[in-house]
Amino acid sequence: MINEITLTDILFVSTALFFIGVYGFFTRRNMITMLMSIELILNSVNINFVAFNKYLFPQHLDGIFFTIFIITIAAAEAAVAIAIIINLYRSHRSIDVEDASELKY
Amino acid sequence: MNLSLLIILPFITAIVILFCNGLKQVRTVALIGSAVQLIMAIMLLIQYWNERAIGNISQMVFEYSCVWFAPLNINFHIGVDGISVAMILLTAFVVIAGVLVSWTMETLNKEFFFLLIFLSMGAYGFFISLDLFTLFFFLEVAVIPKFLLIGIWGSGKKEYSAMKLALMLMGGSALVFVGLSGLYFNTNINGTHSFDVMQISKMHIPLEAQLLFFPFAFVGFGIFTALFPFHTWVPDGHSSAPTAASMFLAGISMKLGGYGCLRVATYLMPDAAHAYSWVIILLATIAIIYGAFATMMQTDLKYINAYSSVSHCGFVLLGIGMLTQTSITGAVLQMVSHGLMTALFFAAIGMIYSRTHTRMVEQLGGLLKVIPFISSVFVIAGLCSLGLPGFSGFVAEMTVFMGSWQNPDTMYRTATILACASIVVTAVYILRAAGKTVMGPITDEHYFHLTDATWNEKLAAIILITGIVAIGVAPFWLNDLVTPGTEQIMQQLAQAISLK
Amino acid sequence: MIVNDFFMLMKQELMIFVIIFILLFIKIGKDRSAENLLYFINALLLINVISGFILPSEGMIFSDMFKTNSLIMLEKNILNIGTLIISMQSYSWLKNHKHMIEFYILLLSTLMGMFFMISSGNVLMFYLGLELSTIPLAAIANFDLDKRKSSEAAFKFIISSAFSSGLLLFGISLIYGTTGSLTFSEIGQHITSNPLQIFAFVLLLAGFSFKISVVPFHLWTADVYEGAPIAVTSYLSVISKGAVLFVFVSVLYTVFKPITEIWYNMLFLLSIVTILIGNLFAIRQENFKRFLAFSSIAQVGFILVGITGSSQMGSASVIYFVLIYIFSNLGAFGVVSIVSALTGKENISDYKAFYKTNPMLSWVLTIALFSLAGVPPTAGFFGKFFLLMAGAAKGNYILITIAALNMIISFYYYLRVVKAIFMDENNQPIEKLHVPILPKLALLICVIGIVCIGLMSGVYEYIYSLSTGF
Amino acid sequence: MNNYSYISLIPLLPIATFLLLGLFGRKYFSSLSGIIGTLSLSVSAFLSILTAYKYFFVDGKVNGVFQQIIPLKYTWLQFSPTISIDMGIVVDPLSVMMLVVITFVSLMVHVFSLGYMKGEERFATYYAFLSLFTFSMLGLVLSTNIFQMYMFWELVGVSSFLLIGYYFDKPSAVAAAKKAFIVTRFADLGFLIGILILAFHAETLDFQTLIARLTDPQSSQILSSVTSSLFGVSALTWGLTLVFMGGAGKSAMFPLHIWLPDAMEGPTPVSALIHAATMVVAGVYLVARLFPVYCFDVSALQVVTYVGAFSALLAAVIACTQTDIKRVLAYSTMSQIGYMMFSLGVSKYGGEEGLGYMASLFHLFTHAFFKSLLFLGAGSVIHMVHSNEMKDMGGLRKHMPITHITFLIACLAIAGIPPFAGFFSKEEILLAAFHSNKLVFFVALFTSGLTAFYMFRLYYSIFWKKAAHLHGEHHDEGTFTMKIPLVILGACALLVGFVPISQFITSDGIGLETHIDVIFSITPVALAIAGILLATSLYKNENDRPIKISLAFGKFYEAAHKKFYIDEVYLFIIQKIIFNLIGRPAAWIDKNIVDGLMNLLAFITAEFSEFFKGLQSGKVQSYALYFFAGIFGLAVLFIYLVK
Amino acid sequence: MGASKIIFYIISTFILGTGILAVTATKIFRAAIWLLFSLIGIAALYFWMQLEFIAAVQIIVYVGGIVVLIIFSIFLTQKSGDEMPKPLQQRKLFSLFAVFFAFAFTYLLIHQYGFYSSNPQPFELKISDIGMQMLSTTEHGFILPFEVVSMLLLAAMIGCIVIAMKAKTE
Repeated sequence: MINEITLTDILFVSTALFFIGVYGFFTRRNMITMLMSIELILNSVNINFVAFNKYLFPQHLDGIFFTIFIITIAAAEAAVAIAIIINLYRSHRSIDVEDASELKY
Repeated sequence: MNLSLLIILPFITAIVILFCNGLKQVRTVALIGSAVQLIMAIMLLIQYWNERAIGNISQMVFEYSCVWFAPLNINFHIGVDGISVAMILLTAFVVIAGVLVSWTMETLNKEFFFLLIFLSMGAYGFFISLDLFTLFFFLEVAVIPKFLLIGIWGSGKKEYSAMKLALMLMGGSALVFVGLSGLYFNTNINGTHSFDVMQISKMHIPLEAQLLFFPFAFVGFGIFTALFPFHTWVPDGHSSAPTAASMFLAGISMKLGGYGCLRVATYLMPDAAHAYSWVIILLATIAIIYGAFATMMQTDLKYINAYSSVSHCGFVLLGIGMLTQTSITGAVLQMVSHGLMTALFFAAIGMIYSRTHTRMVEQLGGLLKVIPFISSVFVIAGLCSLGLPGFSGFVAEMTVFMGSWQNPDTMYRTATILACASIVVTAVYILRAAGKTVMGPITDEHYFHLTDATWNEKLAAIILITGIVAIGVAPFWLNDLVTPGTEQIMQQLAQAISLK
Repeated sequence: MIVNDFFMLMKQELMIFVIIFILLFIKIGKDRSAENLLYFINALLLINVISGFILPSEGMIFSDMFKTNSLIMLEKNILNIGTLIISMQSYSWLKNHKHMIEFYILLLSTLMGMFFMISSGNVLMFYLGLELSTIPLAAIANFDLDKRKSSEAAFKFIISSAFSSGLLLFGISLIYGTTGSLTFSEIGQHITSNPLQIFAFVLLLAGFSFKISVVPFHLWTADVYEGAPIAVTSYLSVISKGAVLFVFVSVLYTVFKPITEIWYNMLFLLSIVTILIGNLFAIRQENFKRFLAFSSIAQVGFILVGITGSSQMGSASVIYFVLIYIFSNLGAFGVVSIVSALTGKENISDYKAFYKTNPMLSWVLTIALFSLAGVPPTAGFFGKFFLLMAGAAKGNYILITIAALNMIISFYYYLRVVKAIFMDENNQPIEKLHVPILPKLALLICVIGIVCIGLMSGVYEYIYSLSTGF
Repeated sequence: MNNYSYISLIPLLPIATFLLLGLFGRKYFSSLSGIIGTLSLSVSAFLSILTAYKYFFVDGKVNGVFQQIIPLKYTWLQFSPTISIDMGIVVDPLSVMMLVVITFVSLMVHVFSLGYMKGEERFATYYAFLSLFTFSMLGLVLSTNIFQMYMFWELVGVSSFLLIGYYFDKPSAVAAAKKAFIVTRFADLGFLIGILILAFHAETLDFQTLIARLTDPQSSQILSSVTSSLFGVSALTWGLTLVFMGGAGKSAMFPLHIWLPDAMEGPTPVSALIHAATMVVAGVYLVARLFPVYCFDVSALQVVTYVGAFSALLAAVIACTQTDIKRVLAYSTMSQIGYMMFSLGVSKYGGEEGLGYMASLFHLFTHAFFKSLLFLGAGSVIHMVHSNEMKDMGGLRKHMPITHITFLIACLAIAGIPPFAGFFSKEEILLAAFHSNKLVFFVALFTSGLTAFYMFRLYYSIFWKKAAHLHGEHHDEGTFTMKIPLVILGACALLVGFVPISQFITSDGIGLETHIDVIFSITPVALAIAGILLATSLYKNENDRPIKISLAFGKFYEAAHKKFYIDEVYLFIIQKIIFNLIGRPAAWIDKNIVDGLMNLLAFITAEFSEFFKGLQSGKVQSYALYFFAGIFGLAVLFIYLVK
Repeated sequence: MGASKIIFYIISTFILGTGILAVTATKIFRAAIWLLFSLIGIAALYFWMQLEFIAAVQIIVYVGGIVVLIIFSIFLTQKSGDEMPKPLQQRKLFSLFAVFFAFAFTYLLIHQYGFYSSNPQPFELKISDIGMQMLSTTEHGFILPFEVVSMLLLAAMIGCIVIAMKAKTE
């Protein structure tokens, strides 16, 4: 039954999600929402890995494991990013990314 | 003779200078070091003669080669022929004179002498290199000290000049690099490439490669020797530099370029030399004429000499571009001659400047009356510059003319005539400068209290004049020294023709 | 798998691991004087460096997750040396820092990440190594805790690298999808010039390029370099860049060998753009760290030229250059960090007439800058020469010419600093600085490295003999 | 052949003196230096006369022909296997005569200067320069090689520069010295190119070989030099004309004569040496040296003729209007050298036809004596009056009797009154001209009349005209050393006309029988006497006739007085054309265009840098956008566009 | 059209829809909630693919960890109901364009590639396998990555603490 849905269809979803995340990353001015966009991106990659593993290379669990590690790292990354954002908020009193542009040119 | 001594000795001198204290120690060490250099250079000449006298007919003598970077087949390969010996002698003369005129250098003297000696090391290394890598290495070694010498101890818009000089010379060496790498990858010795001048000269670089890389190498080196229109570093650089640096710059550094044009571009890429000869001639002639006329309009003594260097170095390029043996010999003679002469000229200007605190022609006058020695040196340098017989300039220029005329093509003839015509213009500006500066009424009453040259200045001038006169009165020794080298180059060029 | 193997092959990683744990215990224990602690830590790092050189071994463990050989060990040693130098140079800054031990823990964990990355025979390990070398680094970029710039830099760093690693992962997933493997060796067998794989490669390339600051993936570099503490900046600019470069070369030369044609052209383009943009921006910088950031971008452009050579000479030259680059850049950063820690001045204009008050520091800085500019007899000359020669071996002289001519621009801005130091007038030059022993030692090492590495051809030949070639 | 190598001592002594005095004179023997210089030169002079005796009377002739002997020659600079500069000494009638003239006149000048230059601060330097000049001139005449000659030619130029500019604190002296040097240098440019052309075709620089090759109609060298041509003129003609240009420069031929009058700024004895007897005749010597080749090429020789004749006339006209006594003498020199030139020009090679050649050198010989005498006399006068202007003089005959008498002798000699020296030589010249070129002959005749006129104008203005009004302290005629040379030279001016030059110096080395053709002589002598009478009537006593006459000539007089505005033309060419149209633009181009291009490059780089700075906006999202664009740009480029 | 397919479409629509809302919502709190939904949708997709373990991990780590963290940080930094600053119009349009183009390009490539399952081997995921492989050192064993990740987590934790500890000093 699952064969009715081809891998390309799932990849459509993941790719779309990926670019939605990218779009969010480009347009969101709030740092935290940028972080959220990153999560979307990472999730789309996860879908890719899982789908590839399941549909194409079922012999090993490489894709699955990759997904697991990505999830872990996403957590770590988010944690550090949020710590930094909070720290930034203390000094800037703003988490608008446009305000964090003191360093330029 | 172990040629690496020529690199090691200046190096040791430079290091010792760093550990000296106070002007007295520093300059003593520098003087001893440069005197040893001079002695070595003269010994080299004598031993070279001996070597030839006992029948050593190999192209290079005192060769020494050891592997430096094996993976790229880079060797530390050194050796000399007559041309290199002549250039080494020139360097030694200018170095000791440069040290002597800087005798009372006050600010940062340790650094100053260190850089001077370091620069001389670069020049020696360049002239003895038979491997393109070491050649390039030493070529660049000689750039940075100039930047610092001009920028720190210079005068006028020194920073601008120093920067301009360093950038243009670096541009030159960048082009040289491209040329060298092109040469390298077009050589093939048992499947590997080679930087070795002697090896490359024995093989035939493909014509297309020559045509492609010759301009790079030639223009690159040409920038060092004030090839039009890349000469603009010369006036600014020379005029801003402190005396000794000007002497080095014009006396030695510009010769690196001429030597490179000859040894690398022309010698290793003879076909291309034939093909591009007309371009070289064209640019050289423009440089000669245009440099001379531009000189005529200058009012600053150093600018006068700097522009005249453009014109005079044009003779070097003209000689190379004419591709006859006599003209190439003339080019080498001109390099040596111009090196000594311009160093002397700058030394004299420096001495005048240090006393009168001006270099503007119209502010000076009648110096012959108050500082006769310096003024005489100035006049002698000027006379040498305008090619007076008895001085080296005459010998060199005439050899170039004579050689150039051997090239019967109409354009080459025209170029030769134009080049000859520049000697009149040279006379005009030299006499104008000399006439106003050392002759005429004294323009400033301060000048009455000027003191004439001190012993070190006198010694410096005498050393240089000795060199100039030794060539001017008895050019045959230098000619005989250089000719075998130029014969080799001619053979290479002749082969190129015959292969066509 | 034999336990012995484990200790032998992973000794460098284990060493760092041990040091991290020693530090953790110290942290938990009672307070000690910062200075003694710093001496102690630097001693540990010295041991780390030395231990890296003894008993080199070769092999793979954890199937293909971890491989090592003399070359990789050498690369790690190079990074170890760089880390030690940075640590010594940061003495003045760390001495007064509350979180000195944490700093070291994070720093060393990133180093470990790099080691894993270099040793990785597998995309997963590579990715994890990359992240391990990035995330803690973002944290320590914020270690100037009360400086806004520091936070901003850290934020820019983490958010950009998250974005870049997102794209990188997407690329990896596509590679996984098209080749069915995470192992480099297997991937290499399945790579063709299929459009999707090229796209995946581009994504991967972008990931690498981001880390080594190739234009147009470089934009974070300058801002982060400027804002982060100097120790972190220098670490970013030499160690992290060097590590990624090592991997980059080996990945390109082995895994993506089948599509050499394509990446050659890409690198050709990128290197030109990188050199140009790096140079153009470096010209106009006032802040020293920012200046060095752009100069390092330009340097990467030159490295890319070397990489395009795709030969044994290419890889050897890149490693050799990184080694030289570490000494040169750390020489410059060392002086900047001393000045910054003691006076807080970071602008190039502050260095006017620096020579009058601090001749030794000036010379070190000058020599380092000359080496960066590629002036003989400093090692930088040899490094650049070999890089460009490696690039020229392919016969693409347009690239070489552009690169060579760009050296003039780079010359200009290095000389601009030298000019400020030696030639410019200044009413209030930086006062005479008293440099503590450790930074002094670090600078000495740098100078010795700069002077000797080039002239002693043995170094290059050794690296060349280890390089695997193409 | 006898050993002549001692001749090398003749030039070497002066150069040794130069080095000695130049390096140490000022410090160690300032007052002695005159003696040293004079002594060393007297040795040279003695040797020269000895040589002349030996050569002409003992062993010069072989089979009735004077041989060219080359006692010394060594290669100085080997340009190529065939072409080299050799340093050597040539002994032939021409060079031996020149040796005698130069050393003798130089000696006289040395002696004269002992008094004249006494008390000068740079006394030693003066003698050093004199020695240098003598050396150069001797080297020039002894040259075996055309390039050797060129070298000494240049040295002569520079030593003349130094001597003219001896009063270097006088701007006019400096300017004159510069002018002399530059003009002659310009001429030397022609010489040089001429040498290059000749050397290229003849494949040698050696006079002997060169002449041999270029006069042999069968040789390949002559073939190449005649066949290759530029603008329809053969290479040989070009070469010879250009070489003549060099000679014309040194010998102050029109239009390269402008330096000579100005050169009178130098000390007067110097003028006697350089501008009367030696340097200015170098051009004549040069043409004489290459005479066989010139004979081979008629067109070049014609140039010599007409330039010479025109210069002779022009200078004579100008001389009539000048008021500076030295300038009058200078123009007179120019005029006389014009004589020598056209005399060479009208000559042919060998035999009776070669009369002009002989006459020219004869005139050179006699002229050296009376012209240096005139200059020394003028020097003596100037020494007394401290002025060069005629208006400051007059009535001096009583105050300086010796000067007066010797000056008169010289004037008579130059005017061509028998039996004074000038008569004989001028006679031969006119004869030669008469036989070959009537136009030139009439010009010469007229000029000879003019010569007599202006010389006596000079004579009367100095010694008669009005009563002397001398102010200043010393009124004597000068020291003993100043008088001696006057007397000796006066005697010479009287006697040297009887020297049978025609026996010794001819174009082919075979003696020539000459005799005075009385009928022919009447016309020129009459003309000369007419000139003298006219001068007497105008200038012996003060009157207003000269002014009236000059007004009658109107514009022409004005023009002649202003030297026909030739100086102004030159000035225009140099200032307006060379400086303003070439020099200034060259400097401007260099500063603004060539240098500007380099600066523009830097500027563009900086502008680009500014332009791109927006890239680094500080906004992390735009960074990401660039990142993103980079990836897709690369991907699209390499997937679709490349390949 | 099978039920599975319909379910897939529903899940997909849900994921993408909530994803779009998460990146466009004007209120930050709502955005976080939409993100939460989207992540849950992804978990549902894993369920649909019969990868329950991954779905569980997804829910535990993402929903239970990261989103909560994000929401905490939102509380820390601003009031929940605040309107967020509007994105710059120009950038929005440009990003939209860029992203759309990139998406089209990427998907075109993927579509052209085809991805055919060459080896229709049934795929089953046993949790024990995951556990075994995670700690295995042999081929396809992931003990080393596991250790590395633990190191990373440790470092990240220390980093967070240091940066966050600053609050005390203020």
